[in-house]
This record gives sequence, C-alpha cells and structure tokens, in this order.
Amino acid sequence: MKRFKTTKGLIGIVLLLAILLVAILGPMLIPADASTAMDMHARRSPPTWVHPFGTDQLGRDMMFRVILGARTSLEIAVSAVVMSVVLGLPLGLISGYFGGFIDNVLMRLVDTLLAFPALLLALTISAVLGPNIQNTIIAIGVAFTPYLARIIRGEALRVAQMPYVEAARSSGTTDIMIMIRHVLPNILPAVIVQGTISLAFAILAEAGLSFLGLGTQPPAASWGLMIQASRDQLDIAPWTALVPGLAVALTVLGLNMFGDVLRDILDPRAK
Amino acid sequence: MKRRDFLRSTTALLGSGLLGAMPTVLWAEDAPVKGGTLIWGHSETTQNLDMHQTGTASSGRVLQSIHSSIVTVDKDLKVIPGLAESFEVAPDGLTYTFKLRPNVKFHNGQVMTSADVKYSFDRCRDKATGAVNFEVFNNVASIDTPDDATVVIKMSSVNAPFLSRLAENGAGVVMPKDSGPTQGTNPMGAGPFKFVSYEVGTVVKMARHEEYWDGPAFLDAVEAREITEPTTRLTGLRTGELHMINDIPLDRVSELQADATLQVKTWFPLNFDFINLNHTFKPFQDPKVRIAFDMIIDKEALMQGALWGQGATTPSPSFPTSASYNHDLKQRPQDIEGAKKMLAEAGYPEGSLNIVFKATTNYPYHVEAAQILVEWFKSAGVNLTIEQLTWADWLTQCWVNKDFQMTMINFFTLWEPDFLYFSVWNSTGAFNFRAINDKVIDDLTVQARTVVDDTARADIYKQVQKQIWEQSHDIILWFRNGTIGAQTKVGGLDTVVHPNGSNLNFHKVWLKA
Amino acid sequence: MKDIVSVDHLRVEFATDSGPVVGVEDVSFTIAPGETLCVVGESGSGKSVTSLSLMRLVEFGGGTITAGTLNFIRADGSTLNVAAATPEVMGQVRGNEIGMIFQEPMTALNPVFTIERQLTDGLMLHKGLDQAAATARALELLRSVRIPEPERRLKQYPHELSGGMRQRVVIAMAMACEPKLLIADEPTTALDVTIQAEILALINRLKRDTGMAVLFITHDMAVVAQMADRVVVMYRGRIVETGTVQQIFEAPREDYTKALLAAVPKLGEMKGKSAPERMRLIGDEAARAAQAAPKARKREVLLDVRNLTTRFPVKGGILRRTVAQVHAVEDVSFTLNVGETLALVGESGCGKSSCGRSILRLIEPTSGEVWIGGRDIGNLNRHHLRKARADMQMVFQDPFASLNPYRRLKDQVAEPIQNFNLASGAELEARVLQLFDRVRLPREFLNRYPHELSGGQRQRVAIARALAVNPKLIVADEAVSALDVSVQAQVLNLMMELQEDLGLSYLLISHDMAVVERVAHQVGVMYLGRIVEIGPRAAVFDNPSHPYTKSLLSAVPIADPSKRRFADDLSFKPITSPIFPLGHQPAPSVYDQIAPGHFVLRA
Amino acid sequence: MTYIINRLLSVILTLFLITLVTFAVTNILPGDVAMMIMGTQSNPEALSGLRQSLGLNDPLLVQYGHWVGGMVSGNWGNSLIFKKPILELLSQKAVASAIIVIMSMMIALALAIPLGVWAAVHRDRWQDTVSSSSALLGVSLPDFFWGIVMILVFARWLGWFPSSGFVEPSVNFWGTLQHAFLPSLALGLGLMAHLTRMTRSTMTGILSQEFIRVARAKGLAERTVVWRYALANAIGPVITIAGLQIGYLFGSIIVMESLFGYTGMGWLTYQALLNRDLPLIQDTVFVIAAVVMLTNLAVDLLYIVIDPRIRLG
Repeated sequence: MKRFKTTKGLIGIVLLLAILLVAILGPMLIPADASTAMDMHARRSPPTWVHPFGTDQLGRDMMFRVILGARTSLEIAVSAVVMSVVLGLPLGLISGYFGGFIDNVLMRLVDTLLAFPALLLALTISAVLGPNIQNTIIAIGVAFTPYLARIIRGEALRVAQMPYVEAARSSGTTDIMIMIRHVLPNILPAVIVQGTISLAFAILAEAGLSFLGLGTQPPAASWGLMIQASRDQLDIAPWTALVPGLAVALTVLGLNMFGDVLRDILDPRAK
Repeated sequence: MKRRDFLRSTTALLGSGLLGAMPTVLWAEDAPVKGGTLIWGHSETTQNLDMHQTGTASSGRVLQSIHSSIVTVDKDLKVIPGLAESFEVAPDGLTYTFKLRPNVKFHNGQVMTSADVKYSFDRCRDKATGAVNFEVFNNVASIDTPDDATVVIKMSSVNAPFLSRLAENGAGVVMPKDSGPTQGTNPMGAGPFKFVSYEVGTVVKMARHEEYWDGPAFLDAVEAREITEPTTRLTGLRTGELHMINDIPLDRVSELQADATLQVKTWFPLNFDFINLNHTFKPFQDPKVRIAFDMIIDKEALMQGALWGQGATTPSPSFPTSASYNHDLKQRPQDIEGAKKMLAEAGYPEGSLNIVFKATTNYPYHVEAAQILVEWFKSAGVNLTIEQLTWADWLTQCWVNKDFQMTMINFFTLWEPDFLYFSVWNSTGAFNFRAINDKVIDDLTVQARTVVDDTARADIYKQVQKQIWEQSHDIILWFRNGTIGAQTKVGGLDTVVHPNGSNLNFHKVWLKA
Repeated sequence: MKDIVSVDHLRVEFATDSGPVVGVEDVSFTIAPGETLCVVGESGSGKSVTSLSLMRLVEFGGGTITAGTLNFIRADGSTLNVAAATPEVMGQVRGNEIGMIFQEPMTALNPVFTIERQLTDGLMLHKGLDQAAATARALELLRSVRIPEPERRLKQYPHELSGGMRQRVVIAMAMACEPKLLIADEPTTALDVTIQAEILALINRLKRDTGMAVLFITHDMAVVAQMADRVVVMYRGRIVETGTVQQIFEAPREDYTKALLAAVPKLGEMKGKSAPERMRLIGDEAARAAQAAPKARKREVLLDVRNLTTRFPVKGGILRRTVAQVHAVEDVSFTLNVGETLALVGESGCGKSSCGRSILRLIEPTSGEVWIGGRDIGNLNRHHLRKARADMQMVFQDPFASLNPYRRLKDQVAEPIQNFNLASGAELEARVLQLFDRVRLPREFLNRYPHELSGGQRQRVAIARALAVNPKLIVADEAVSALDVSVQAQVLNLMMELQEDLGLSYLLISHDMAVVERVAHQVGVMYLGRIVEIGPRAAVFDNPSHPYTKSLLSAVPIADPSKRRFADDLSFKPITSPIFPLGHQPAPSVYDQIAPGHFVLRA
Repeated sequence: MTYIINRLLSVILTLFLITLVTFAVTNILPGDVAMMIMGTQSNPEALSGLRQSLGLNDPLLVQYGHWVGGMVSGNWGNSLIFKKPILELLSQKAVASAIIVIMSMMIALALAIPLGVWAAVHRDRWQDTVSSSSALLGVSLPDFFWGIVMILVFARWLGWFPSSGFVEPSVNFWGTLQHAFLPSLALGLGLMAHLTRMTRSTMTGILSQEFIRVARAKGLAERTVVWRYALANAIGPVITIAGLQIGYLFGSIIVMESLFGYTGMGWLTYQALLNRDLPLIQDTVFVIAAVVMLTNLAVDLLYIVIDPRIRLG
C-alpha cells in the first residue's frame, strides 16, 4: 500500500517539476513575442507539424502560448494562495487556539464572508481595483482567505487540546511560543495540503474572472485567459480549450498527488 | 445602462442608416403562407419596453414590430409616408403638415386621431418622460391639431434633419392617447404585432395585429427568445429550436453560409468602426503622432483579422451611397518605417510611447483588433497595452469621463450628415468624446446647417471628411456587415431588416409549411 | 473430549512499506469446550492477531495467514479449517458460532443505529428470525447481561449508555446466537475497576450457563489469575509458555513468564509494611538492594491544599448561559510532605485528574487555596504563575500524545529550561545531557523524534522534561497506566529512585490500586469530587472504612489464582452524575479521624 | 431545540453583517448610479438632480438605513436596466436557481458518494487513484467549459436536451427540468471532485473504527458493513460539506446561467454586474449571501436529524 503511495507521490513530483521547468525555462528559451505572434493564414489551425498544438483564432501558436502562459498562471495562483494563507493563518490560529470570545467574533466574521461566493467576491474586488495581474492576485487571495481561516482554525482547535500543548503550558511556555513551537508545526501539513488544492482553484478562478474581462489582459497568455477565449470556438477548434485545459489538469493532478506525499515528507514519523 | 443605449441615441439622430440593406443572397421565394409562430433567437436582453424611454437597440429591435411611425424611410433612405398618408414642408422650412391615414387601428381597437399624434410627440418632448430622442423636437414651437386627421408642427428655427429624425421610430411612433403610463409594462401602438408578454431575460411574445393598417402579417405570432451567448444561439439554430437568429458571430458567417440547411442574410453596412485618440492626451495633440498611428495600421488586414472579412474598409464614415461620401479619400497604407520616422520627428523615438488601449468586452472583435494592433505598434516601437472594460465601465470611463488614451468604438452608420459630423466631430458635438477641437470642422459643420442646396451641402461635408482624414483626428476603419441566420423554411427574410439596419420587421415574413 | 478449537503452527504476515512483517509465528494451542483459555502478553506479543485470525478478521488489518491450520468444530460437528474457509462460510460462522467482544466499548457500537437494530440484525441474518422475534430475543439478551430497563435501552442510541452498559450490549451482541466460542479481546482494559469486576463476573456466569468456551485476550496478569483455566503466554509473536493457570502462576518455567509475574504488584502483598517498596524486576535485585531504608527526613509540608473546589459550567440555552455545573472537585483538602508520594485513587470521573490540574492551575479552581512552599498559587497573576510553575511539573498519562511529534527530544526537554532561562548554550546542552542520563536514556536519543521511541522511553522523556526545572512537586497523572507491566515497573522504580535522590514529592493520580499500594506514602480515595477517605497507605489498605473504598478494593482483581473473586454476578453502586443545578451548595466535607492521620468522610 | 434557536439568532446576526459587507462592497464599486441611468444624456446639473432624488447625496449611514429599512418593509427599489421592482424580479428568478442548485447538488452527490466510498474501500490502490483523478478532471476545467461541452454533446449532437432557455415551472414543470438538466450536470461535475474527496476521507476514517470490526465479527456481509454501517455514519459529514459547497455553487451559476440563457439569480447577478445596476447588484448579492447562509443552517439542522448524537446534545 505504502509503496504504491510513494510511487504516486513520485509521479506528482515529476509532473510538478516538469511544469515548473516549463514555466521557468520557457520564457528563457522562447522569445517573449512567440506567444503573441500571429499567422493570419493559419487561424484556428488544428495541430500540425508547424503548430504541434494548433493555433487560436488569431493564428497564434498554442504551444508557445501554453508554455509562456504557464508562468503567468502559476504566478497568479501561487501568490494568491500564499496571500490567503498569510491572511488566514493568524486568523485561524488565534481563533482556534484561544477559542472563546475571540473565536466567536472572528468566526462570525468568517462565516459572513463565506456566505459570499468566492467568485462573486473576486469579481467585485477586481471590478473595484481594475484589471491587472496584481489586482487579480489580491482578488483571488482575499476571496480564498475565509476558507483557509476556517480550516486552519479547525486544526488549531484540535492541536490546542493535545496534552503536549498542556505540557508546554505547565512548563511555563508562553502562548505565543506555544503557538509557534507546538501548534504551528502540527497544523502546517494540513495547511500546505489545503494550499496545494487551493492552487488548482486559483488557476481556474482566473479563468472565471476573464468571463467579465477581468484578470489577465490580452494578448498576454495565461491558461485561464486561453480557456476563456476558447469559449466561442469549442465546437470548431476544440484544441484551443483542450491544450490549456490539459495543462491545468496535469498541474492539478500533480499538485494533488504531491499534496498526499507532502504530508508524509513533513511528518517526522514518516522519516 | 447598456451599449445600445447610446447606439440607439445615435441612431436616433442619424436615424435609419441603412441603405445598402439589400440581401446579399436573393431567394426564389414561393408564395407566402399565413400562420405559424416564428421563434427568433435574439442576441440581446430586452430591457425597458417603453419605446420613448428605451435606450437599447435590442429593445428597439423588438418594439419595432409593435409600433408604427408617422413617417419612415425607403431603401434609398428617402422619407416616405407612414401613419401619415402625406406630409408637406412649408418653403420656409418652419411648418410641417401631416395628413393622417384614415381608420388606423391601435392594438386596443381605437382609431388613431391627430390627438394621439400630439400626445405621443408631446410625451417624447417632455423631458420628464426621459425619452432618449427628446432633442428631435428641440426647436419645435407648437403642435396643432386642426382636425382629427391633421397635425401641424411649427418650428422656431429651421431644422433640416427634422423629418428624417421622425422617421426614426423612437421619435416618430404614435401611441394611443394617455397610454404612456402603461407603455413600460404593456407597450401598445399601431404596429403589425401586439405585445403579449415578456419574461425578463427569457422571451418576448407578440401576436399578429389583425387590423394593421398595412394589412395583417403572415405570422400568427413571434417569439423573441433572448440568447446572448453566441455558441448557444448558434446551437439553437442548428438544432432547429430556433427559426432564426440575429447577429451571427462574424467568424461563423462563412461556416453557416456553407450549410445548405440554413440561409444566411448579411447586409452592408450595419455600422462603422473607428479608433479614437484622446485629444486631451499630450502626444495626440500632435497631428504627426495621430497620422503616424494611422500609418501603423493595415486596415484591410485588421478587418480580415477582426471581422473575418465581414465588412469593407473605408476612409470616410459617410454612408457609402450617400451624396456626401468623399470618394477622393484613400486610407493611408501601412508604413511602419515612415511611422517610426514621424514619431521620432514628433519627439517620440522608439520605445518612448506607452499607450493604454481600452477595449470593451462587449464587442469581442474590438478586443481581437486591439490584440492585432499591439503587434504592429510593437514593431513601430510603441508599447500598447490593452485594458478590457465591460460596456458599463467603457461608457463611464471613455464616453462620459473621457478617461482614456486610445480606444475603439462603432456607430450605426449615420446617414444624415449633419447629425454624423456635427455631433461626432464638432467641438460642441454630443458625441465628441475625444475632445476634438478643430476650428475648420466647427465652421464647416455650422455653415452646412444653413445651406439648403443638397450638392453644396454635400461638398461641405466632403471637406469635413478631408479635414478629419488629413488631421487623422480619428482613424476611420471600416463598415461592418449585419448578419441574420435562419432555417430555410423562413420566407421573406430579405424584408426582415428595416432600412435602419438595427431594427427587424416581421410584417412580411412567413414560415413555409 | 474433543477440542473445539485447535490452532496449529499459525503464521500471520503483514504487508508494510518495508516488505512483509511476521505478526505471529508457529502458534499452536487448543481450546476444550467450556474452558477459558487466556492468552496473555504485552503489547506487540501478537495475542490480538491470534484472536483476529480465528475470525479471519485479520485480513481487514492487512494481514494474511501464510501457514498453519485453525480447526474449529462447527455446530453440526463438522471440522472447519478457518484458515482456508471461504468468505461465505466465514459469514455463517462469525457472530453465529463464534462471538467476539472488543476492547473499546465506547466505539464498538455504531453511533447512528439504535441498540435494537444492532442487536437484531445479526439474529435476523443468522437465525432467520423476523423483526418481532428478533426484538424479543434482543430483550431477553439485554436481561441476561443485566442491563437495567432493557425495553428502554432498545430504542436508545449508544451515546446514551454508559461505558459499562455499552460493553454489556457488546457482550449481548456476541452472545446473541449462542456461540460455542466467545473471543474476548481485552474486554475490560478500558473500564473502571468496579465495572471490570462486573463484566468479568458476567462473562464467568454466561460461560457457566451456556457451557461455551472462552478465548480471553489480556495483558493483565491479575485478570488472567481471576479468569483462566489454562494460560498461553505470548511474546513477540511466539508462544513462550502454555499451562494451567496454577502451573503458570506457581511454577513458571520460562524466564519471561517469571519476569512478567514478578513485575505484577499483587494487592495485599504490602500488608504490614510501612514504607513503599520498589517494584520487583528480574535481574534488578541489585538495584532494589541498593534501596536505602527511607532516610528519616523530617516531615515538612510541601503542598497544602485547602477546601479546593473546581466546577465546570454547563453551557446551554439561547445565550449560551451557564445552566448547570459539573462539581469536578468539591471541597478537597490534604497536605503532601516533602519527598513523599500522595496517591489520589478513584474511578474515571471522580475528579482526581481535575484535582491535579486545579493544583497546577491548568484549570482555574473555583475556590480554595493551594499553598506550595509558603506561596498561595491561587492568587498569583499570570506572570508569577509562570514563574511558580518551575516548582511544580506534570507528567501526563499518554506518552504518545504528551510529546510534540514535530520536535526533537532535546528541544522538548530543553524548552522548560529556556522558558525560565535557567541556562543557555553549552550549559543548556550539558543540562539536557545530564537529564537524559538521569532518566537513563541513551544520549543518541537527543536528536530523535518521539515516534522513534517506545512508550516507556517516551515516558522517561516526559519525566526528564518535568525534572528540567528542578521542581519540588510532580503531578503524575496516570503516568504509568498506559505502559506494559515490566516497563511500568521500571518507570515506577525510576520515579522512586528520583524521589529518594532529589527529595521530590509526587502527587500520583492513579486508578491502579495494586500500584498505589506499592509506591504511595499517603492515599486519598476520591468519589464524586470529594476525598471520601485519606490516610497513610497502610491504614487505608488494611482498614478501608468508607463503603466506597471497601467496594473499590473488593473489585480489584488479584494476581493470584487462589484468590478468585468474580464467580457470581456483582453489581456496584453506579457512580452518579456530578452535575448539579446552578447555585447548588453542597455540604462541606466533614471527616472523622478513625486513626492517626486516617480520615473518613462523614456520610 | 435551544440549539436551533441559537443557530437562528446567530443567523440573524450574520444576516446583519452580510448587509454591512454588501453595502460596503457595492458602494466602493466604481461607476455612479446616476450616471448609469443618464448615460449619454448625462450632464452635470441633471446628474446632481438625479443624485438628489436617488438619495445618493445622503450620508452613507442614511443610505444604508434606507436600503435595509426598505428591504424590511418590502420595498427593494427598482432595477435601473429592467425598470422593474427588484423584489418582483428576484421572486421570479429565485425559483429557477433553486431548481438547478438542487438538481446539480443531487447529481454531484449521486456521483461523488459511490466514487468516494469505492476509493475508500480500496484505499491507496489503483481504484483510489482512478476515482480521485477522474474527480480531479472535473475541477481541472472551469464550469463553463463543461457547460459548452454539454451543449454540444447533449443538445447539438445528440439532441436530447434543449440547448438553452428557461420554462416557468408553473407552465410546464417537465420542461423546466429539461432546461435545467444540462446546466445542472455541468455544475454537478464541478462539485463532484471536492465531495468525492470528502466522502473518501470520511469513509476511510469510519472504516477503521471498532464498530466496523464488530459488525464484521457479527458475520455481516462486507457489502452491508460498508454501504449500511459505514455510510450511515459518513452521510452526515458529507452533507455538511455539500452544504458548504452551496456558496461555491452560487458563484458558478453566475457564469453557468448566463451561458445557458437560463434566467435565474445567477443570470440576474451577471446582468447587474455587467450593467453596474447598483441597486440590483446590492439586492442580488445580499439575497445570494443570505440564501447561502440559510442553506448552511438548513444543513446543520438536517445533520441533527441524521446524527442522533447531536439530536440530544
């Protein structure tokens, strides 16, 4: 059983490394305008030797776009998730560890935010801030925060009841130190796993924003934007959706497979 | 508010633009048959149902079938009688007299009288009504009704375009006296179809008006289903759920034309597009820069790229067939190097210009065009970045607040030159959102209003076009086609498009058994 | 007479990341009809694996029977080799011809089904009864396991029943189809001593009434002594020794068995001895000899607890207002001398743990005073409390949960020292090293993580952590109850050694009377939040005077087959709930002194 | 019972907070209502006049008061684009959305629970990977992608379902369901992934519990053990998760309803956002948030019915 799990994790890691490599090396090896260069004589060309992944409605090479888009998409996704963790961690930690009144207040707040669909929040926020990558990140990051806060709080609540926390307290450790030394490391795995899952949602959230013209702006390539652009041509040029879609799918798959082993990697018990 | 809002008010002025509304394909029609309900996949969401208040072409497109106008235009855009069987303008051009048709019946069965006409016009004039076309009546002094069949309108000063503006049914429609309050929920007029019901966002249902003055329509009823998503609309037509759809996505026209089970009607022109340079933005105050920008653009390639060939480039916004169209003008050919030189002369060497291009997602082809432009401008050393805006945002930022550097918009082809050139290029023009301030144009456009002789008037407007082109105040791109797709069983398709190109008229449409 | 079960050279393997691991090997034994065979062994001895194999439930734990036969004589007299039986056949055997009870009564019942459903589904499956008949039988069963108001129980859900009652239900389920063999896997380990006594007695009676055979799995030699006809001793997956209960207890052949028996404290064996004695450990005689006769320390008081009361609010109602109170600790007073051990004994829920925590102010007492070294802990502010905690440390029950799995051992031991910045840098290193030596932990453990240690080793770490700040008082909350007997003995001895060397005082919170008898100077018996009887260990054990103390002592199994106590149904007064309405003012505790220092709560 | 009252009170509190957030957010939205109404005809004095009449010049607190007060007294204001009372619009559209939300939830659960159980039973084996991977595919592409795929496959190529539109249930309920099916299916696929995951982890937890062993020791068939004993315990948590997904769902219908011309709350919200119809945005956003929260409440209450432990607690 376990051996199987590790191989699964390996696949995940390999997948992610490959994608990261593409995202990092891509822009170095491929000229930046390769993703925007248009071939008006080969619009919506299905995959050919010249265009292995086909071209889009403006005759742009899907392969270059998906490769150069990787960076944008991952940048947005990662920064957004990191942001939501940075915001959600203290919230959840404090409210879970101290419980009681603080907990009530904070969670009431979180519940309220949770009542607003993440997409709706993101839409409104980036509508307010205006469309560009930074604002997209902020919008998604903020929209995700309550979800993370909730999860972290639950974990903190669990850990705060563990005897070793009580032991630490009884040996005179201050609350802050307990949170840093004992609670944090023990909830970290859960947080990171949740993070990896959120990444997938973040990539797609960007596509959702593009629905209202928010998010990444053309002609820049991002997976979300590409999927969004494929909307009106799915029946006559399916590859315009499948290529970026597959990219997202592989990333999500990698992230999830990786997430499972990440837990073990972080856990000394598995060492 | 919505895009058609201002399209509508523009159409308002230049009224029904469309002469070239002849079908590109002529169908061997078999004899019309009565009966059947036409299911129309409408590309827009109908909003306010009050013909006076409604801003949107989408609503207009529907209400056109419910209302009739006092005068209208024929295919040559000549004003012809509508509800009025005749009309005359006094030589001084200050008095208009309309003779109404006898026993025209409204949907409620009442017979139309001059009182109804007066009521309708007064309602439209009244600012409180919030009519989008109130300014049509701007210098109307009085509206008198000597008898039931006669309406006399007195002007305080000459207003050449008045009649043609009335032909624009927003202003010229006649509603039953005192029906105003209910028009919003239950629109009523003297048109070929009665309003039945509206489910917001879903469907407008209309039934034949048996006592229509021009003879009852063939169709028992028309159902306007509102399907804004292009793919979905196309699918609806393909699966036969819909008899016809308007606004075929441009990239799909050829594909549908190739489909023998469907008929496609495209007409030319639906509207013209032009790229707008904000004249309050420092670099664009220099004609050199504007001209250079014009030279960077290959209009034909751009049209092929963005419209998939569904249009024709033009250096002039004048209606192609109108007398005022200046045929001596030629669009500047693309000349990147030349452009670079001019920009350098203007003090903007390569890489020194960073321009934000605001494109509205409401017109996907604008975004496409913008992306193509970015490439050309890059090669000319100008860094263009696109900002997509929803229609509401575009209107606020570009149209009202003039907060933009470079953008692109389309107008329904305004066939009435005064409305076109005065409102769009005169420094005081209602639609001069680029803050263009050109003494020459101002003088010419004012002068033209007082000139009665048509050819002389046309010549003035030709000069205006020349000036616009030389100064490259805007970059005029092309006329865009209008499109309709339908099942082959739909007859009389070529009568569907009202000369104004935006509205659809189902009076003479029928469904083959 | 033919054996009902004969296991022959059983071998079970488990698949793990690092290839297959042998669970049990070469295990052979037989069970005669109507006899009780006890399989005894410490954790990891493979005793449970053996029992699960008999049910072929071992597969669900990832194990496979790779060798041997498990012959079982079925109702129809035919012989079935369980090792080779098909799932269908096993379906007929399980719960029908072989019944099984498990360790955890709390989780052994499906929380979302009624007792009735869980009792009847087996009956309907195996005996083809209809709902009505099954229900009738279920009722009968509940009666036979002596559950009060059985009719009502049927409609109830597990969470509405006490632990003891749940275990009775589980037994009823196992007995439902009148199996010829009952497998009991540590059935009383999780229960209080009085309830354990009841359950053991119940099993005995059922066995007598039905003539079924019992395979009894346990780690507790005392229970073995009480229950077994014959005994199988297991160690590391193999059988060490088999024999009748008398043979095993009186003439053990194998060293392991001897060591095991030696480490088990026998209630009553301290009769007539005043001072505590270290546990017996084979090969440890030297150390015990070294135990100097207790130094005549002048008995100065370290801890003085006066009228300590702790109540927990029970929230309820719309505004989460407090609607009632749990009187966890009620007017408790006692003193603990320097270098001595006071044991608080009692059953779960009696308030002994709350009492310990209240003293350290890990939970805030409602009223009362706690004086340590002339300081009233009760009115210290946060800051001073932190400081004061240097004097009083705690060792927790669960050695697995009381260490942070994500920190190296040395950091965890060093943490208290850093908290009070008693040392740093090299000095800190040295101090930690010294502590490891002190609790006899090899130095290479310094950089390890808790999971790499055994339970006993972890408890040593916990003790080291407690010692780190040179406390005067250590509250040991069930500190050894999770450990195997031999390990338990070692840890207890370590604690006693430390006490002698460092003059520590222990507040020992425990449910294990036998252990307490051996290690405590003073004993306080707690019941419903109050101390019902307190005094010198000898006094309390030799002359238990409060009825509760009496019943408690009578319920303790004695590791001596000649002293059997659970022949017939027993039933002890169930512990009533300590929840009282708001404003309920219980009478103060009044004590009679029946002998010097021996107080008994006045009824 | 007190528990329920408790929750209800906290709901009222949350509702109040929701109004605050909604009001705050919609008021920092760019774009001026008055300008939106006036559009191309807008000129300074007319604008200020309109602002006055719309009460846009009042201090925010007053405006907030009017808004909430209006809603309480049943006057939800008028939509700028549709020139209709918003309450009327909402009441029309709410039904439509209720239908696809429920339908998609049922579809998602119907797919996720078996898949999750299957994965849990074969934990860490290939079946596990297959189930989780297939579930992941659901989320790897945005809802609208699946929406279009549904349209193409089921409407255009197979012709089994209408490609778009909405039919009033009062007119033809069967028709309503037909129109609702494709969008629901697309949404369901999106939901499935997370639910499968949750079902799996919950089930693995439960399968390792003692009472499962007890059930097996009773000789119950593995089938019964997994699908009755274990699942009965898993349902509760899974339902709760599903409840939390309602929020996500109401986000998705904004896109999905617009795609299918299925005119429900989502479509209305989209129109409102697209046209900066602030009164409409304010009310729809509020209603959606409120509905989401109330569903979560409903789920909690449902949980009480399912899980006896809470019933008394």
